Amino acid sequence: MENNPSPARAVQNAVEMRNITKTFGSVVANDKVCLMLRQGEILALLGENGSGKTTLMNMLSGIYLQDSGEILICNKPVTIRSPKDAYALGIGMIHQHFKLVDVLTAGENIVLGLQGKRTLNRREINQKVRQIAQKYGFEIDPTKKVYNMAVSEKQTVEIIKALYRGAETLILDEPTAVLTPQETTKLFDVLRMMKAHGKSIIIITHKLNEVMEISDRVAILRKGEYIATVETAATTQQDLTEMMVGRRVKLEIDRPACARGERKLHVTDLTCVSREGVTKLSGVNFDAFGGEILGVAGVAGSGQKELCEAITGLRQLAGGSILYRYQKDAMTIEENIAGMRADQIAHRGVSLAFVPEDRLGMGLVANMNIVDNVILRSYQENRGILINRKKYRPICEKMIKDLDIVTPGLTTPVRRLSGGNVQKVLLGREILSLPQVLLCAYPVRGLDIVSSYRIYSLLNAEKEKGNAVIFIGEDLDVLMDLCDRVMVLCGGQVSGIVDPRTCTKEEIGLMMTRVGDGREGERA
Amino acid sequence: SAEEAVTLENIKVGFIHVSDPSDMGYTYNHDLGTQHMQAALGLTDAQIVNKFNVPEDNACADAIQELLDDGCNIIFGTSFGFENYLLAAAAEYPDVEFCHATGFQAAGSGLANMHNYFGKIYEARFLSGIVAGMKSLEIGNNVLGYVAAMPFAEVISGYTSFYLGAKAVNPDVTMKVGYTNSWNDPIMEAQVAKALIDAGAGILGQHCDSTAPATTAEANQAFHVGYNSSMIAVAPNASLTSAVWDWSAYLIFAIEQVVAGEPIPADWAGDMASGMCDISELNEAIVAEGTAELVEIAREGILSGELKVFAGPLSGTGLNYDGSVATIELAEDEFYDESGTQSAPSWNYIIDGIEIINE
Amino acid sequence: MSSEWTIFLNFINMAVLASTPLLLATLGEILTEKSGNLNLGVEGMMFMGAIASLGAAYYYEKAVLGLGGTPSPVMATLVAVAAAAAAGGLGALIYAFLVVTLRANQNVTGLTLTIFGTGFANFFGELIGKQAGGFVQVSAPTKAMFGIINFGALSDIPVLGSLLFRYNWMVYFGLVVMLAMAFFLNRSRSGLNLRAVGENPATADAAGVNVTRYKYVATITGGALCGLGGMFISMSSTACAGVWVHNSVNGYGWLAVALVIFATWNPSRAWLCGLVFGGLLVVRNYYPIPGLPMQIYAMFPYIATILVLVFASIRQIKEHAQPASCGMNYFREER
Amino acid sequence: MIHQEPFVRVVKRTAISKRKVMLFRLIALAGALLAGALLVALLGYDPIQMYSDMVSGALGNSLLAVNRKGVLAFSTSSQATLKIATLLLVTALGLTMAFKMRFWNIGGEGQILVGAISCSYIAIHYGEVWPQWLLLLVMFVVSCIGGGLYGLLPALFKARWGTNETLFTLMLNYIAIHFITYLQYQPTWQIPGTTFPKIRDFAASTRLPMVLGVHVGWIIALLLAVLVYLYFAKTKQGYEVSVVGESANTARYAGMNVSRIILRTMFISGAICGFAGFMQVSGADGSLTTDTASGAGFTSITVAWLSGMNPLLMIIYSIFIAILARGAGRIQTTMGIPKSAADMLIGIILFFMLGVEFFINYRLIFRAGRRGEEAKAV
Ligand SMILES: Nc1ncnc2c1ncn2[C@@H]1O[C@H](COP(=O)(O)OP(=O)(O)OP(=O)(O)O)[C@@H](O)[C@H]1O
Ligand SMILES: Nc1ncnc2c1ncn2[C@@H]1O[C@H](COP(=O)(O)OP(=O)(O)OP(=O)(O)O)[C@@H](O)[C@H]1O
Ligand SMILES: [Mg+2]
Ligand SMILES: [Mg+2]
Repeated sequence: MENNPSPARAVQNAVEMRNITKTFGSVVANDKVCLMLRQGEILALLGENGSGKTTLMNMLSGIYLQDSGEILICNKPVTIRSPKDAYALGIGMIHQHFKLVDVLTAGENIVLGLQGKRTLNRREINQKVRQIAQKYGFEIDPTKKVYNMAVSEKQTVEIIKALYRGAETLILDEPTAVLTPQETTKLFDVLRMMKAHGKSIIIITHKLNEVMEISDRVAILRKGEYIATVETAATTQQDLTEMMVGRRVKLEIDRPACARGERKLHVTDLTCVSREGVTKLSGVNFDAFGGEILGVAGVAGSGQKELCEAITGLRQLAGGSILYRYQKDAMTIEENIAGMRADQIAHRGVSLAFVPEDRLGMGLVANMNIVDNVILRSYQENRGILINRKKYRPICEKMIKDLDIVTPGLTTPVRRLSGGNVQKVLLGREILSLPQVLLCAYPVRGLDIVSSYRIYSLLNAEKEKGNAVIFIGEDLDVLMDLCDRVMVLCGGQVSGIVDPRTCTKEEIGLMMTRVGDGREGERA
Repeated sequence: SAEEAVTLENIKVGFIHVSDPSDMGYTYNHDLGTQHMQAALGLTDAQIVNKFNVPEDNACADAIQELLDDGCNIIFGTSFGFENYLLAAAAEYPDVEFCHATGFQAAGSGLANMHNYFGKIYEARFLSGIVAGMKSLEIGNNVLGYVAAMPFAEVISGYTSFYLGAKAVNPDVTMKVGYTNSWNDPIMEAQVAKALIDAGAGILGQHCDSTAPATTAEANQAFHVGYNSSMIAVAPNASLTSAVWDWSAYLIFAIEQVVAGEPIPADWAGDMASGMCDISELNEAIVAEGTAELVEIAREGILSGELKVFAGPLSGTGLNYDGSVATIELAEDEFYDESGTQSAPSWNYIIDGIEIINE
Repeated sequence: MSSEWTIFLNFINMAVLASTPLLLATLGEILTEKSGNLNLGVEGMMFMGAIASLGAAYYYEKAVLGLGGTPSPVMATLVAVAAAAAAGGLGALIYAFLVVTLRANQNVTGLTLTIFGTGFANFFGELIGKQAGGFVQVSAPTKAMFGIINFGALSDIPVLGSLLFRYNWMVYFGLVVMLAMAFFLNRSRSGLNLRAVGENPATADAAGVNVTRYKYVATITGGALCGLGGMFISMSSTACAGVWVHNSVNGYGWLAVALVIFATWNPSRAWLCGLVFGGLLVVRNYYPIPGLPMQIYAMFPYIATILVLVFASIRQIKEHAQPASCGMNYFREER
Repeated sequence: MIHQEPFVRVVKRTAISKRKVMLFRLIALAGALLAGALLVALLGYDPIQMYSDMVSGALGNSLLAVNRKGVLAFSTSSQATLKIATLLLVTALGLTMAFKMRFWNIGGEGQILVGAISCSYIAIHYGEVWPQWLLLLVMFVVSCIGGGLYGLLPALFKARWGTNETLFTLMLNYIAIHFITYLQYQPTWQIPGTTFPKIRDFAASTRLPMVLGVHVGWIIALLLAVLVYLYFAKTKQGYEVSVVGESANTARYAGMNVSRIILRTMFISGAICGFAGFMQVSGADGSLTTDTASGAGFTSITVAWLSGMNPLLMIIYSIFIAILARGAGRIQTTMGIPKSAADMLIGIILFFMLGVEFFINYRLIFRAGRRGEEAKAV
């Protein structure tokens, strides 16, 4: 019953999805989406955050079931009710968040859920795993436990898992987000090799250069709707962007001119070591000034998270100092906050605001309403043992109005809000605390273009008030257009701090992959 | 309401038990007494209200209250821990009779409607000890074992009289005692019984509720003397006899007193003469030869008063109520009259020849 | 043989017997937790197994006698085993339905199962007893089926004979279950799948494992084992010996839950640790420690369990920890 | 390889009205009572008589009446019910403190007992010596401290090493029970004049005063329910507990000292349970036994959970469970139904209540229903 298409046959569609609709409550994640994957091609799936890419692929891999629409595999209509069905149809998916069992070995993870002899012959399995690895040029130790593995190793296990099951169609959801450029190059080599072996591949990525590099065709989704599929060779990054967003995007972001104010933050030799003993940040030096936006660029996992946590007292330091200058009672105080816990920093009255990357898991309490979330950072200010929600009601109402937050009411739990509105609540609250330094990690991730611009203008407003803004971003274009200076991180070190007005994207890209020597690139 | 005379037709009798008859031990036996009493007096089922599995805490007060609400004229509480709750109720409801087994506070309480009852079970135990002693001579094993619930007077008095009975016929006999720490924990009872057999005991006695010591003896080719009721049915090849109660003796007596409008004594200790305690039929197939005759002689002696159970010369050590060490020394012609002052057991001394294995 | 030796062998003998009901229930709970279900209803399921086995054997004998036949002790035993497994399994089925299908809170459901099972057993124990005219018990030949097996010459071999051949059949059964489960979890495909379900159901699901089915089967099988553990208590000659005793399980189920931790979710260690627990339960009858009150003694299994729990959490040994998803329900579309 | 689409799909509800929730729960309750009725009917008893006897047994003919001493008091039946309900309510309130923090404290039983042991120590050693007001005050304080420290112990390990609290607190229950058994053998704790292993009754001066025939604890319990409600609705600490419960990460981010909050909350949780122990020995029982907690630590978990951690709803649920427990004593007397029927019935009711939550949170869509217009909810 296997649908093993022979390469000899005429070009046929490995996968065809027709008019797929999927809703989550009131969210229409996919609205009559059509998608076609040809035999032996690499198709890139492109779309803004939340446009429904993952959802669509999850229906192909049996995680979700569509509300309506049809899926055809090799031109035959099928119903995929579970991942098991998907595997039987030759579809394997490598999820954005890996699906591996930590306490099992690579080999065990690979054969998980497979039919076969009742007893496990581990030697035989490991042998076969090594064979597959050899065929496609992977490196893998089948007896290694997953919890001992680095991300790229885990990804390898995921891919072999799919191949082991005889997957003819492979889906990779943002596989490069967690990889270094070298690892990405290696992955792409493997993908090309697989294509050469006749496999069909769908790859989701936000990085347009990767799309241009690896794919044969590109399918575009926008807000859950299918827009088009184009030949990669016949398109440009600009065209793709336009299809993704839906209109000609004014790709220029305001950068109001401001006089540089006083030095708010003076970070020297900041070093962080993870629990496992891995150095996550080493010798980081930089200053943040009032009246400017300092951008932080870098490949994911270059130490951005650790930097934020170190500055805000959420992570123990292995060394270095963080001098923080602030006004208190009409006095200017400069204090070393390194080594203080978040609660101690808060008790100091340090007005440092932080918009974390993980909005609902860290910045906000998902199950609480807007009022309860807004008081999160300032409930201590009220004297006595009672909490004063009443006082915050009008403040919240004003915030909702000022920032155009769409919500059924003040009592709605924030988890019910859409991603953009969640972010506005979070940023709005942080701005309410009148910070002198505002630290934002990926503040526009998951936001549509309109919301993103709203956020940019809020950040600009802070800058114009004379506060220092630190903006950690992933999109280089945004960083270059919005920021006054850009600090580039690579492997936990600062490879340079540059003026985006005078340097090129390529230069920054290069710095992201290569450690410079500290301040060398400083051209501000 | 106008006081209506209490008659056998309208009397309502309440019982509070700490477990239920499924223990096959104390409560089962007490409930048998209830059934005999019911048959003897011709009461209807509706005239008898049983409260089973009542813990010895405030739930007891609630149970008493329920019985009172139900219109009981006389209430029997069968476990030691009920006494204070019964006393409190007796003070509040002077026209209801409260009878408490194993307790000791009625006489001193000054309440006319509060009564203690128990029996000279040590006499029966003594007889059962003779049966065990004879068997020990026959099998040539001078070590007895005893599965005991908890270290306090009622239990200590029980195993001492059992031992003295055995010693009367086999002067070389010794006894090992293992405690279970609970009235009714069959698993623990079986474990202790097995440990006693492992420690060399050939015959087991018991003062705990379940039949586990009997079945353990049976399973390990040992012999057994039971308590509360005959256990020959559960261990036909092991159980020799049991020291048993017939609580109906007191139940009938107390209820007839109420109906007749006569007072019930504050403290009542039943004996073999009144039929309250005795040993059950002997397991003829396995008891040693001549046992029945010796038991008969001893019974005569006890009934005539010539034979005393706790007779000197006897010396033992025990704990005073305050935890300090107490000793007793009985000379050749002295004896300890356990039921002399109160029905509740009071012998609280460990004598020579008895060894505790797990204290 | 010296008497010290004899005492020691007798002690080991009793420790093995005392550990067996715990072992069966512990293995059941390990299997259950391996599927990600923390079923705190062990006590309840043991109670249900205890009364069901006794009740079924009793009614079987009664029925055969009523028809004028002689009840076969072997049949009575089989009936008891089937009833114990079925009753424990039924309790687990209720749990699994609520937790897996209806996504109810695992802790609360497990506790409820304990309340229910305890009530169920004591209710029917008292009721059947009343109908039987006092108490329920099975016939002597059936009781003998749950007694110590006489292996003849084998049992008489010095040392080895009393070490290996002086138990009832459930001891050997427990050993077989332990070996089978160790093999199942470590060497079989389904065992691997089950472990994955308990560790990370989303992953198992994505790998094509039927998470719901695994959870149901493991939980119900586990419940059946707990039921058999309960049967040991009501039927074995070293416990209630075929007589119903009110509240007979009396905390053994919770001891088994503790033992699961103590054994770090490993069947063969469960057997060893079960022996330690069993030893702790009976040791004071063989080796009294002067001056140590027996009530303090009784706390040891619980204190030991806490120490293991704390030690494991400090060391953070992944392989010795509770299955990662244990206590949480899985719903594919939830994220 | 064409599959049928699954027969039924489960979809999360977006919103459901309070009225509908109530309705669902009432249906579940009715279903449970029906199942219980069916069971007893199968066994040959009259279910209607059983339920009516239970209610009358638990509440009496009139709730309040002038008793034979000429004072207004709760009827004798309802006194017992109220005592059970008080214990359940206070314990549930204590446990709620922990549960709000997602700390699975199933050690209520142990915390009640340690609270009870602590104040029993005072009652037994100073019962005849100190004046009543001092006794009660000291007993109250030590019971809270005792229970609180017993709750603090697992919290310490949880905060420091993430030690599993469910199993830790569970084990502590048994240690506390065995400690009471130990005390039963201590001569100073025993009844004077006996060596019987039972702890003596307390002096009258150590007993809580009565209000309407029941110890004053029932009024304190009601006040406590309001206090706990206010604690979570109005105070900073209550807010902190909720935040830590929702996400420790967020709490840390917000500058809360998470360890301190875990410790503080578990101390309060244990202290309230310890206070329940004080009420039980000083108010209800007048002595300490291994049955002092009598499973309340476990039953209260279900009370807290059924009420959705709402302290005011807990009042209703604890009375409801108390009626069942108490009513079972009555049917034993009147109908000869074993008292354990109560546990079985409580179990059945809880099973239904647990099950109905699913239908409150999700709806089912059947295959046939999806054919025509949009999803049909069930
Ligand atoms: N399990 C779910 N429950 C509720 N809503 C969901 C669920 N999964 C996805 N959504 C919603 O569906 C929409 C599409 O989400 P999806 O994850 O498919 O987007 P995406 O295109 O993969 O985005 P990204 O680029 O961030 O990965 C989102 O708005 C999200 O809110
Ligand atoms: N289970 C859910 N229920 C309701 N809304 C959800 C759920 N999961 C996600 N969302 C909403 O969907 C938005 C987008 O989710 P999604 O996971 O696709 O994007 P993301 O997390 O921003 O991107 P990335 O996956 O790249 O980090 C979230 O911000 C959230 O508001
Ligand atoms: Mg996403
Ligand atoms: Mg995605």
